Amino acid sequence: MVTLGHYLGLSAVLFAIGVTGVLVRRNALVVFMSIELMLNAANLAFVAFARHRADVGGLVFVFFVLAVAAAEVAVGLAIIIAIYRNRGTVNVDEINLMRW
Amino acid sequence: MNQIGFVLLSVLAVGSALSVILQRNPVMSALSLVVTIFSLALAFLSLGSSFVAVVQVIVYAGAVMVLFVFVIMLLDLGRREPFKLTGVGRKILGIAAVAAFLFQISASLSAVGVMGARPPEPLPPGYGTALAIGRSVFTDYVYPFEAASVLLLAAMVGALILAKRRI
Amino acid sequence: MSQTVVVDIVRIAVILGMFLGCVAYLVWVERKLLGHIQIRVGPKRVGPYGLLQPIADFVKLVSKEDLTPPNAHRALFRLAPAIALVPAILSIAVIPFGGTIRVLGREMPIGIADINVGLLYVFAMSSMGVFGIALAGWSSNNKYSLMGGLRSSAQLISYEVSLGLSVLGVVLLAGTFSLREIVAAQHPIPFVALQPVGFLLFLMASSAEIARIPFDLPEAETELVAGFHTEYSSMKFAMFFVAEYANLVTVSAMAVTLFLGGWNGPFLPGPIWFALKTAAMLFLFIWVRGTLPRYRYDQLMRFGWKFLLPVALLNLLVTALIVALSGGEG
Amino acid sequence: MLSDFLPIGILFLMAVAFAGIALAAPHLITRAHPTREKMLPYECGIDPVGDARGRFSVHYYVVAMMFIIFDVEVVFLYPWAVAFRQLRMVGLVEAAVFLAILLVGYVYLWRRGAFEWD
Repeated sequence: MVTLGHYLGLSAVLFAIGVTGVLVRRNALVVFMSIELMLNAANLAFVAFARHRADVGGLVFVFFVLAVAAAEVAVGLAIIIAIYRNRGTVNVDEINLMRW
Repeated sequence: MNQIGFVLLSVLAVGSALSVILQRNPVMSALSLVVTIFSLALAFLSLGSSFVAVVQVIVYAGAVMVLFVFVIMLLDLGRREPFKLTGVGRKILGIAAVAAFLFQISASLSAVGVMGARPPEPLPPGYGTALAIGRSVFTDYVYPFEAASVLLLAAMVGALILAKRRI
Repeated sequence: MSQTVVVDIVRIAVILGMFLGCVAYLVWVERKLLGHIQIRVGPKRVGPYGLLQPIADFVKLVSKEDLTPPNAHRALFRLAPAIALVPAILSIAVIPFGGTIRVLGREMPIGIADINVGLLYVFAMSSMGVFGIALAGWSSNNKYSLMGGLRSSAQLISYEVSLGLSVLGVVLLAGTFSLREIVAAQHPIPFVALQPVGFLLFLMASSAEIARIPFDLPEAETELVAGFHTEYSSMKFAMFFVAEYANLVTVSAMAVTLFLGGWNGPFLPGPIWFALKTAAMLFLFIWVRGTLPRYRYDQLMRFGWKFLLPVALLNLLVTALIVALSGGEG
Repeated sequence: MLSDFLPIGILFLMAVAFAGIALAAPHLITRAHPTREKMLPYECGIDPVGDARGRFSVHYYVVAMMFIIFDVEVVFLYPWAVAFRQLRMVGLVEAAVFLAILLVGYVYLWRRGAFEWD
């Protein structure tokens, strides 16, 4: 029998992989994909809890996460493109934008 | 879903997720993430919400990942990248942070006592259908829904301004 | 349990075989019809009326040299045609070809699967096609391929929004995403009578989605030497070709299911009606190809964003207003 | 729920098998004889000029960005359309407000020339 804990465990592992990707990779695009992975893991937890409580509200939250993900990726990748046009790199270690 | 199915699903999801952060080539990372998204859609199906599963594929795999592939093609990043990680210190820090995170999650979940909980078997009729979700969004969640359109508007304008100018 | 699975496998294999056969002969029909439209005769050498032409084409393609350009990304170059073909085949899974049939004492719906989000499933599959095209163009290491791949994917995503909006009117009227229930909701009146604008929008947006004239920029033989599949030869090229025609059949079948009443019709059995209507839609697409010229790329993008999208939104809002004002259910 | 999708799983396996056979078949039947000319990137017969990979107009990004935003908008309208006959006028007003806010962005994109191709 698959319990709620199974799904939450899977979600936590996926989230942890996403965190690892953000922390260890240098390529800004891969960092962004890791963030998407974390959002997806959160979605899994939402859906699992919705099923557990038999409450549609959790599924509605997935929709808002989708809207946030779309907005984030549209702006985030626009920033990456703008940086690349200026610096010629997407390596996060070489981008220290805060001081310009 | 039975346990064998869940194990297969988890192997697919975790394996493709690891592939996302371990591939040298960003295109392969993106394709791995598409596989992860599909395996999560299967998980949603097994949790009784086919509508959310299909929407997940349409938005994440069909739109978000297309944008990633576009950017990789536009900037020509797909080829020459050696596998680069950040420095040793941050790697250790990262792994430690992830371990602490996993520990905290499992500790707090078992403290609440939901880990072994079985989902209620007879689900309310119509659970997870587009109809139920639509009724919920447009009655209980109207304000977040309208706020989402403001968010999308901001993203649209912001992305256009950023893309069109040089920083 | 295992008996059901065996029945399923046989049923699915039969439908898949018939579908691929249709796709193969669609190419012959198109060449024949285009020939007659242009006052030629089309294929006629291989077999009576050139009926064996698809087999000859297949033999030719499979015996061609299968070249991979030296600087191509080898894995992706091989994967791309599969990514184009597999979703194209998967799209047919939810299309209902008829009512129900009795097999081995069980009442079975005619079709592969019956899911309650069938319409969205087709959209999800068709949105996967972009990856095949983009990756094919990118991995080939050829200027024309890359340019063609980018242009095609930009075209596909530009029209996908309008395509989604154009069918929402139908969903509004039927109140469901299940294709079987949408067909049932059209029982006496097909939705084309209630959603004529939606039908036209659907035809235009889907022509662009499957890259048919007047939106066949991805092909654009004269400008881009076949675009994203310039470097593809042998069966890899054939897979793109099969995917393209499979998508054409799927789009026609979807038009029949959503707007033309599906398998509904008097006297004849359901699947026959379905086949006849789909054939009529295919004929329409071929006829359009024989008649219209090709758009320029800037015209194509402007048309999609400045005309199709607002009109689709307007159509949806007007439909919603009428449904909201009309008293009864629907 | 999941069992409804079982036939799709079977079809998926068949489609993958079909694609695999199609990819393998030419290698079993014929042998490629590559020559320098054959392996050159095709550029209408002359030797290729420059590198095939380059950077492209940012306008392609703008198109993909608009697609993703409007796609999410349409996705929000899916449950709305299904539930509409229970929501009626209230639902229409809610969707109209939602679309009106996005219309601002649409007009802005139009004015900034995001739909034009140069």
